[in-house]
Amino acid sequence: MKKGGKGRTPRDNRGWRLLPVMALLLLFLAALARAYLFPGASAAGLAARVDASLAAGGVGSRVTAVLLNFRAYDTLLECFVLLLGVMVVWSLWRPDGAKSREPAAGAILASLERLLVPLMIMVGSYLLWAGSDRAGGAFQAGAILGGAGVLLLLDSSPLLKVFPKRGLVPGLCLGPLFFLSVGIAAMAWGGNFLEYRSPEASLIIIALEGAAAFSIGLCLAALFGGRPPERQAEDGRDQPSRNQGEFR
Amino acid sequence: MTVSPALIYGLTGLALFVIGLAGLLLCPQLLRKILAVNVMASGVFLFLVTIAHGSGALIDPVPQAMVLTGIVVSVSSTAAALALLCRIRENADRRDPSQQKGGR
Amino acid sequence: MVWQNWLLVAILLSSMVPGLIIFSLAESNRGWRTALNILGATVKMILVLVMIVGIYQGRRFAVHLRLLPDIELVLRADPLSALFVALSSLLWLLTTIYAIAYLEDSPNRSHFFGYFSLCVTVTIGIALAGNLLTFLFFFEMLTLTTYPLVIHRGTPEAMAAGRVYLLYTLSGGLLLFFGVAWLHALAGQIDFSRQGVLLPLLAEHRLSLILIFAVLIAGVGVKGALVPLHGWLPRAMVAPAPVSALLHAVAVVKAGAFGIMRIVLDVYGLPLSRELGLLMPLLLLAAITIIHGSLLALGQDNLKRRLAYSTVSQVSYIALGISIGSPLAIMGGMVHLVHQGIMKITLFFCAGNIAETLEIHDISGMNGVGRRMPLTMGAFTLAAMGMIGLPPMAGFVSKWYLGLGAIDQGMEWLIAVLVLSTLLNAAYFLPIIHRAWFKEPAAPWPGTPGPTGFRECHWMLVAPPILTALLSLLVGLLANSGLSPLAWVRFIVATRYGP
Amino acid sequence: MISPSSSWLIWPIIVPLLGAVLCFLAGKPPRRTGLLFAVLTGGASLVLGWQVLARGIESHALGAWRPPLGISLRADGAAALMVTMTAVTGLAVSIYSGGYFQSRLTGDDRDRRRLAQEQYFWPLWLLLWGALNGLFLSGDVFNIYICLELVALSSVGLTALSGKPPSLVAAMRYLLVSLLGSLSFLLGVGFFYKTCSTLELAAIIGALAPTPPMIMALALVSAGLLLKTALFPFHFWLPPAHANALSPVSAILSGLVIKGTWYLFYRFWQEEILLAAVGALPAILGGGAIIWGAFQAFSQQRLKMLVAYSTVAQIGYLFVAFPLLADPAGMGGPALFYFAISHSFAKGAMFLAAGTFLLQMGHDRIDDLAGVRQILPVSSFAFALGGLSLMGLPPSGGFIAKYLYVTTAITQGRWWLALLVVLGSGLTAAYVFRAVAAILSPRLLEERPQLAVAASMQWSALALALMAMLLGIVATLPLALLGVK
Repeated sequence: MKKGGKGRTPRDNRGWRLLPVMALLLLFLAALARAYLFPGASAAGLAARVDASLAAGGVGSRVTAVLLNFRAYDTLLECFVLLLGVMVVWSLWRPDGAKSREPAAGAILASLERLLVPLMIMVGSYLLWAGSDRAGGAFQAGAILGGAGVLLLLDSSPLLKVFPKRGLVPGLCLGPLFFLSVGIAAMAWGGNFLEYRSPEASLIIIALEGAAAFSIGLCLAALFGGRPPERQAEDGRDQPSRNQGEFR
Repeated sequence: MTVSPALIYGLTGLALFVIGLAGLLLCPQLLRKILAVNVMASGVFLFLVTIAHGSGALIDPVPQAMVLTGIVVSVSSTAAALALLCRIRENADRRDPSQQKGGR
Repeated sequence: MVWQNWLLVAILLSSMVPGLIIFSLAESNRGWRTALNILGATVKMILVLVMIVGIYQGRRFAVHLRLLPDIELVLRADPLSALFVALSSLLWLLTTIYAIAYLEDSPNRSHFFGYFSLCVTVTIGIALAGNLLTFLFFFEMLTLTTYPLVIHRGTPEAMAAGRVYLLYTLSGGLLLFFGVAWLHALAGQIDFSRQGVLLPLLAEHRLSLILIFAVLIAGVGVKGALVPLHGWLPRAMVAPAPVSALLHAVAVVKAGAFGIMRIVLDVYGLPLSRELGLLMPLLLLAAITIIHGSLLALGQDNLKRRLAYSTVSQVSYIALGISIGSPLAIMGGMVHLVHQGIMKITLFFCAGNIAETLEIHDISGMNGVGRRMPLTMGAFTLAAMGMIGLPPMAGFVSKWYLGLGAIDQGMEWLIAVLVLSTLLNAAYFLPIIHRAWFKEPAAPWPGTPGPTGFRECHWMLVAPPILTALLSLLVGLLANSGLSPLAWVRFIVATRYGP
Repeated sequence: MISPSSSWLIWPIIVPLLGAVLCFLAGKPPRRTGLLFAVLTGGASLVLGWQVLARGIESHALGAWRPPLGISLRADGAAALMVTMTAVTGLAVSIYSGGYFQSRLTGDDRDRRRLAQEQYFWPLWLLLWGALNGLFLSGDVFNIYICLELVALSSVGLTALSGKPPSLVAAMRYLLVSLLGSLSFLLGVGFFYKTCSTLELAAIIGALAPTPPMIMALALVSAGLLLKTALFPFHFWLPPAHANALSPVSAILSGLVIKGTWYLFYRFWQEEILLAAVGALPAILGGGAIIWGAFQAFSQQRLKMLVAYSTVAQIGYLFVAFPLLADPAGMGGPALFYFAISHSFAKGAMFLAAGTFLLQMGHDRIDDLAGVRQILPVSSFAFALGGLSLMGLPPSGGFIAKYLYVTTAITQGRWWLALLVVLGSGLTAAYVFRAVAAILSPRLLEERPQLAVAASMQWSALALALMAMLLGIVATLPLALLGVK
């Protein structure tokens, strides 16, 4: 497997060489299909068990119960994956590298933004609230909020200035930190990590969802933005400095 | 075995996985490779959703939760890949003009 | 008693700790380095004496360290190990004194003496190894600690010699490793103190046992410079004289010969070796090595290379004695471990002195050296006589017992080998002596002789060879007294095979 | 239910995660916070190792939901051993990094970028550490998938940190390969779930059977893991990624990250049914890796490339012994794990030392390193000792591992394996000595440059190398831990 993009062969005489690879891939697909269609292979799944434990889980929605109670540890790590994504993207940012993104053309986007962003925030909040007993939840809400953020970033909207720059990183960390502290608090109360049951469970889950949705939305927007906040502030006077204190 | 929607979805998922794999192996451009990985991921997610619907009347929430989690992972790593791609491009751009000057 | 077991560890530490401290000393810190070296060597001598007395009184020392459920490292002092330990410690002391003077003002001394001490530590470990794994453990470490010494000069030739040295010794190490592991898989851990463990395997694993023996002997034979495997030894001569002394007399070659002894006598045991028909091939190999080494030595003009080939030949006397297999011959072989060491180290000290003071490296340039450096050449002459085997020198005693043993076993043809070898020895040593004493020097010597006329070079360079030369005379003269190496070897053989 | 005072199982995972967030929150390069949390993580891991040794298997049902509904963490001897190994290597790397980033500050214009590198190094490294511990301790395949992604993404971030074009390209390859591996793993998990209705690792392994879905699931999972472990011929991405990264990162990637996926592979493949059927497959690939990696390593001109290719070869050893797991005397597992730990320490030490040379000399061309011993004696010694363990020479953990390999192979009559291992260590000796001969060369340097590196960089590498040596002498302790089943 060669990666890197250089040294490609002209398209027309690649065809013959592709053939064996294609044949192998088709064979692979056939094997996958055979495994999938193998009779009697389908088992019952965990639906029944989830239903049986739903009462203790604190929420009506089964997916939410799985995500934020039965397998909350997965979701905790999930939040870290997003945060990690932001770290990686930011660590790759070089102020001297990118031609700064030109603001996309004004009027239409601006009005769209005025129209959509409040709506998106509302829809996001609704999804968060709805998640406790039907489709919806932190991820969906976070995705919508993230979308709103992306819209704002698209034309460097003045609305962004409402959000304090110094608050960005703490905002990103809010979800994972809150999740961790809930887990540790549960241990402090004598339970296992992340152990919470009805009746407190529903309250905790809503709080968790709120924090997670907020951070997820922010993370998604930050992924799109692609640059750490410190650098944004310094963009105008991009002089290298010796002083370590000035760095931040 | 009757042809059910679940069957079609499942096979489609697997086919997407293989198509993505083909793209990853055969496309020389990095951006296409990244997209190919996303196609693969979609295939896996479709497959998982099919499993959730596959058995009995009850819809199994566990694979659904897995898909949600998987999507977020996929977003995160795609973002990282794109950021990397941008950096690699920048480097290539920075080198190219000087080469052209030298050549002419 | 606890102190007895700690004694062995203390013997190891007495050179290891100074070695490690020396590494951290600054290059210019000569006083501390010298003090540490001498202190370590002296302490080691004392501890070894205590140990020898203890062994003679019938005490047995052992330390065990369990590595894995069925593998342990064992240090154990039996009379045979005491022989090697005593030799190495004594010669280390002398070599250290010699090296301090020899390396004066040359770079990298901390490095040199550090590895030197580690090297001796490892050699003592080989001597004290109580089972095959422990032997392998230290045997491999010997390669690693001697390598920096071989490349000490850092010249392209030294680096090339280092590469050859590694190629040979590491390959040998791998062979030995493979043999040891194979034997372990077959028979479990092989302890030197329990004889005859392999006998029950004879019926079922005859072929395996023979193959393992071949692999093991080939493995140790590289360091022991058995003939097809000896190529590294002459090349390693680029190293400074103390290192050559160390390689030939104290550590490496000796470790190989010692390994052959351990494998034949303690791992397989004479009865099994004889039963499997392993002794005869080894005997032939040793005989060939003796003759071949001598022939090669004849052709060398470079003094150190001639001495190196002489080592190839002489060390095989040890293997010869073992593979003849009668108590008398074994005595001859074992005692030659000590005798050859004392004599050969003298020769290397002298060669070093001549090269250092007069910058003479070739025999053809040695005309009249005896007049300029009478003490050095005197010692050289004495040791060379011993090597040839003139009575009453040390070499004679070894050859005498080898001959007696051969007759004992009805192998009279070996006498012919011994005689031929003696003639060859004479043929390559006597011309050197003749040149040095009786020929006129071609040109005036560089540098003026010292004020007293006898001041050939630094006393620390002259004293060690004189001492060892006298020693090689004394151990021959007094071979029958109770304190000679021969007496100790008689003690070893008596404890093993009855009086 | 386990009371919090008694269960340390969760802490090796949470502590580094918490540390990562706090480091990310810190404005300026969080060296102190990073070091503090590294020490805390290491401490927690060592306590866990001690607990498992003293009390047997630890397990912890997260949220008190038991499998198959919930996820449970589980530390048996093998897992605890890996966590402990990660702690030792991780501590040494962390201490090294403290000195490394300090020493790289030169007071000129490049410092801004270097400070930025350190700013992201600490959170990424702590996240990676937490994810690795999570990987070792997790008892749930989907959770393992997330841990795998965390490990991969943070490794990629760390690889790209140096910002040089080759390392960016290497990071890109690494990321794509990792994603391919993860997706393959996830599809396999899907098949497992479809067949077994559970995500619990132990239950899945217990249910392995030769039916098409199970075979396909196992094949997908194994292929994903092999790809991520860079077993020959999937190794192409590894050398440039490991060699071009910042030096502490190289040590982390080579010493720890590949062990994570290897460990998972072991968990799936230790079953006897599987070994009997296709156990030779990993062994053959491993054999190829040993030979190919050694030849490639020998022909490298740069020290870090040499060490990186040596990793390719050493991964071969991690797989070549899989047939030995069927050993009736049960020495196959100890041999494998012993090799894994010694390699982690030795390779870590070698990369750390190589990084010190690189920083001090400004290059790592092997032939021009002659004489470096005079400036950096401790690092040179550490490199040589690490090489010793790699070659399997005494006294080192590598020697014990090699001895176990060969004796077990001969006992089972697998002669080719025994010979391959011996041959392989000969090849290893060839390339290690190529480097060691240059480093230990007595040639004098023309000019003695000012010492530019912190003492902690030298001594942490030596400490790690000495740990590899120590393994050769106190072998019983790790094996006792491994024996907890």
